[in-house]
Amino acid sequence: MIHAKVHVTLKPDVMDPQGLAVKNALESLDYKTVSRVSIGKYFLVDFDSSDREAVEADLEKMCKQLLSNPVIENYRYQLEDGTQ
Amino acid sequence: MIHAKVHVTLKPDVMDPQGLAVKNALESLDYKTVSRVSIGKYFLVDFDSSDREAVEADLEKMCKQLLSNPVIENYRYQLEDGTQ
Amino acid sequence: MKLGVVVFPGSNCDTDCFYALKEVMKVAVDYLWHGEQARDDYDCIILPGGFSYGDYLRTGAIARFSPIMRSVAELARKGRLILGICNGFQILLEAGLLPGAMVRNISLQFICKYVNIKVEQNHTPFSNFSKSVLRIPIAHGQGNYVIDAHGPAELEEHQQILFRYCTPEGAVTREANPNGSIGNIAGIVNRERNILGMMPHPERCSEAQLGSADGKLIFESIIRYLSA
Amino acid sequence: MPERTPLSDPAITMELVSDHGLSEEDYNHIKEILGREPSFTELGIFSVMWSEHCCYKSSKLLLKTFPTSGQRILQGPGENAGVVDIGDGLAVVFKMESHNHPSAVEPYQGAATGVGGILRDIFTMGARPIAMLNPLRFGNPSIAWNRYIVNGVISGIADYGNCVGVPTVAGDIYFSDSYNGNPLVNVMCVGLMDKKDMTLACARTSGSYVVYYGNATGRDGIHGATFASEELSEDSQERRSAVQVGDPFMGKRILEATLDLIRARVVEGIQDMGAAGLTCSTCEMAGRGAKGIEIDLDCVPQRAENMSPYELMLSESQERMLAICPRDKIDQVREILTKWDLECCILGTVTDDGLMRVKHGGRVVAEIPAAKISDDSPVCRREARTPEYLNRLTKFDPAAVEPPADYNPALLELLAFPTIASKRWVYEQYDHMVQTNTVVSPGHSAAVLRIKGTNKHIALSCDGNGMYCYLNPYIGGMITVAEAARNVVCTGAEPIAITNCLNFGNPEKPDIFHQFAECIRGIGDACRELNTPVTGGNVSFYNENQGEAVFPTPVIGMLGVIDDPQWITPSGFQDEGDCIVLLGPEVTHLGGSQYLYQRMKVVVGPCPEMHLETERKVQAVCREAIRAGLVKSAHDLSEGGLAVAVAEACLRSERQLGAVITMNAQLRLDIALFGEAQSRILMSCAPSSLDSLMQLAKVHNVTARKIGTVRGERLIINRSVDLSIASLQEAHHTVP
Ligand SMILES: Nc1ncnc2c1ncn2[C@@H]1O[C@H](COP(=O)(O)OP(=O)(O)O)[C@@H](O)[C@H]1O
Ligand SMILES: [Mg+2]
Repeated sequence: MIHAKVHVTLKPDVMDPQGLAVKNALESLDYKTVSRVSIGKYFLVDFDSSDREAVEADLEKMCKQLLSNPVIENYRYQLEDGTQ
Repeated sequence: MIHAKVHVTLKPDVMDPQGLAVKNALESLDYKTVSRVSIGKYFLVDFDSSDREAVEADLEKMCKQLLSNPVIENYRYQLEDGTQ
Repeated sequence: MKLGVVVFPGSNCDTDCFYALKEVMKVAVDYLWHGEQARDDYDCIILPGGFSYGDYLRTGAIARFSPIMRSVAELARKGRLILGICNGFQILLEAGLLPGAMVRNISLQFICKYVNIKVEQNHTPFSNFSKSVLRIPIAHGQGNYVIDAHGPAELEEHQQILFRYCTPEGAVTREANPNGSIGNIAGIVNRERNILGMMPHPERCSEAQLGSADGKLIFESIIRYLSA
Repeated sequence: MPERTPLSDPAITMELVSDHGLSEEDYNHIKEILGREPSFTELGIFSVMWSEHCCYKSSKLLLKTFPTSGQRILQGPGENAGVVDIGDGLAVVFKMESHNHPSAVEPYQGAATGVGGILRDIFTMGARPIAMLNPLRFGNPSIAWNRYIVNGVISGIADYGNCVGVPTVAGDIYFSDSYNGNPLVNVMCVGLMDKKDMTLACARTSGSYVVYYGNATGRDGIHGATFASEELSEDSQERRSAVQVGDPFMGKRILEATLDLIRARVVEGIQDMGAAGLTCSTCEMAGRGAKGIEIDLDCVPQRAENMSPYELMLSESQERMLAICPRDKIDQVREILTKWDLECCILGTVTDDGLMRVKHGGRVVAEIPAAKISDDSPVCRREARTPEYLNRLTKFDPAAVEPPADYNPALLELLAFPTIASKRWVYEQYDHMVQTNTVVSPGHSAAVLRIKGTNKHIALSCDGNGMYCYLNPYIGGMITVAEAARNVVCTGAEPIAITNCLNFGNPEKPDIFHQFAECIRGIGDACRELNTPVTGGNVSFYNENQGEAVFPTPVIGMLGVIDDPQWITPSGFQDEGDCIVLLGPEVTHLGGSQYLYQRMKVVVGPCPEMHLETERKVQAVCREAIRAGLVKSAHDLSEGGLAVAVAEACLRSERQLGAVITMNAQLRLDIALFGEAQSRILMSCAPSSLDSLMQLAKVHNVTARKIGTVRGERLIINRSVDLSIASLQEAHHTVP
């Protein structure tokens, strides 16, 4: 079993209405020091495999293909061996 | 400037239709070894402050209040000093 | 002339498009199941609105892998017409058949209402009519069109912007922009002008009883083009 | 909470029994039915099936008093939804449900799963859902928590309904401190079907398969029905098992798959797993067909590990269906389900022995005579007592309130009052156009939908003023029906049937039960007089927060039919120079009005009166006038009285026409403008039609007065109100 953690975030110059809204909401709740909020996605993907290399190759592909939209998003991931 | 990274994930017993849909999509794209996908949120929050303790207290509060829905979600966060 | 309306799991304007084409426009139309390939004899394929795969993950992100999308790309390459409405537009973007992407409406809310759109080009198969402002409904949560920094200029240069949100008089203003879309963009075509993606719903305003019949102009234009 | 392994079922003690909401008497009854002690799983089954939410123990005797039959009624209360014949071989299926407590705890998911649930009730009958309505009651919007609930509920409804592609075409929203902490989230769904497709939730043939499809079963929502049957308290949050999450994409697929199954005639009965999940669906289907059902829980798709039989039977995971399928049709069933990416799980079979037998791990964990669970469910005769507050409140003389010094700001403030202000900010978040049938959109008296392929249209409205019911539950109950019917009549329709959702406090309190009993009497009387039978509904008790009950709030969903599209009538003024006519009796006081509530911040005064015969006649005049082509617009008078109705008729005119109104000087102007007397309709007509309209009213012995003219760009009333339409507009579109 291999666990992967994938972070998908918006590219810096893409409009992030959700992040903006959360920042405004925090401001109106009186959190004065918050200067920026951006919101991304966080995937936990479990693989039934112990072949780290194969998993990594798959992961790279699925990030490009499905988990992120390369037009507006970046991704990064970490792998962890699990036993669970 | 302090950067915070917040991860918000669904509690274990709560259904995750999004994760399920992505898992099914990956399966039909022939990623055979994927056994589970769950999807959470990932917030990057910048604070204009150098008072780590105050920031942490704020962050704890805003996670409960706004960034997560304590009825169905868990959260965790890390702080990093930044200069940017 | 033969038209096809694709049905993805979660499509919900498929029957509306079908009805508008069959009962209002009186043309031959078939449903095309997402899991199959479309035969080669379709002149126009419509990707309808709705929530394919629940719009889970990102709008259109999962549907674009449906087997039928291979035929759609193939037919597009052969110059057949492809019309993506709302979720159909989002699928075309995810599939890379049109440039750019969609993010959430600036209000973060789903918006269903009548808007006005300005017709920027008349020389496409979809917009060959003289009316310059259409009254037409939108119904989406993610119609906020984004594209990379030089995208807008390129779209302009190749005259790819077909519809922009505007006032009833045709002024393209910030107030007339319902969702934050860059340049008030409501619909774009590819450079070859045979693929149109648009957020507003022409099938919802093809009969006066529904509040406007302006959507019919778009379908008539398509039919005229195909019968030429 | 139960143990998680079947091997360690807790011993059954009286404490455990009472934790399950069952009395000693109930328990003895269970032993009698079984002829032995129940197992833990059986105790769980009885506890949900005999909860107030599922067995209506406090309400069923009174609900029997409703008129439920009529020429058009194909199915009255008792099935998943009511069915009404609208001619042309078509039937309308409709029903209303509450999701109050789940929405109080988690507003977004609570409301979303409410929508999912009512949709399933409709399509399991064989009908395609074509419209949704949502009556909502929220606490005071100036409190942040209430606003959080408002936003969560509205986006929950929007996200689910929009995704499945069923238009949300109407609703109503009231704000009041009475709903602080316990919002009312009622959802109504309307479906359309070929009469031949009507499918009942019934197991008829022994040997048929019991088929499960949809989402897997998890530990969510266990004891949801019980939860709905007690007051909310501080630890409600903790007591709940995992909150249910709506999955509209699955909802949409099981909708399409179910309709495909029904049209292919490959199932003999279907029921969704709503409250009390697998338990309710199995024993009700067996019970209705006088059959038994045997299922093996090992075949249930499971999302969580090591679920006990108790948990599997009681889970309320969403988007799950149970179908009864003849053996020779199973391959077709599987094929249809596969098309929609659904797994076909055979849980067991229908049997002849009348028993619901549940197996798990090779053991029988429950064996109960199925019909007995429903037929022998407890009945409570609750005590009713006239609440003391009634004397206090109705003694108040609203005439003692000073008239406003300046009517312009008074009217603007009233138009901006959250309950009265335009709900455009809400219904624009709902897709109200999908399916391209919506001919009259939200924002008018009632929604109107076309029925494709016919000339027919249906009109839909939901109404329920809890404040009136609080002041006088009997009259309030009548008004609720009367107003819903009036709204539908104003669009040109004939009201034909209702569904309802009755939201009340704790029925064990005699005050509350009085409110309940009186409301029911009022609703029943009004339905008889207006000839709109009750086809079904829902009762939601225990709507209390910190011991305070919400206003008694029955909500009526009204269905009307329009046979000729020419009758469809807008609520806004149409043409300059048209005459404005007020139909119906004179207003006599300000009691129960939103105007008083806004000014005094308390609910006071006598309730508006209701004379059903007058109501019926007024509606008859309106209907006949419309059919005779005399009416250009019609709008019922309700909250805010005449002044608000006239302002709305101006705002709803496409060209924002103004009006000049002259009120008779004999009556105090504030009472005339803001009083909420019932049975009144504001109409406009061409000057050439005025005489005929007056004549028609006279024939029916209904008061009608010309009160003004459609004119200009301002609303002018006597010398007291003079406002631009733009200023009305701005006030009316205030978002709380
Ligand atoms: N929650 C809601 N969802 C959809 N439409 C709503 C909602 N609340 C109000 N509306 C619409 O706003 C309009 C005005 O509502 P209401 O004041 O209750 O009307 P009326 O007094 O004529 O019954 C109606 O068309 C109603 O359907
Ligand atoms: Mg009303």
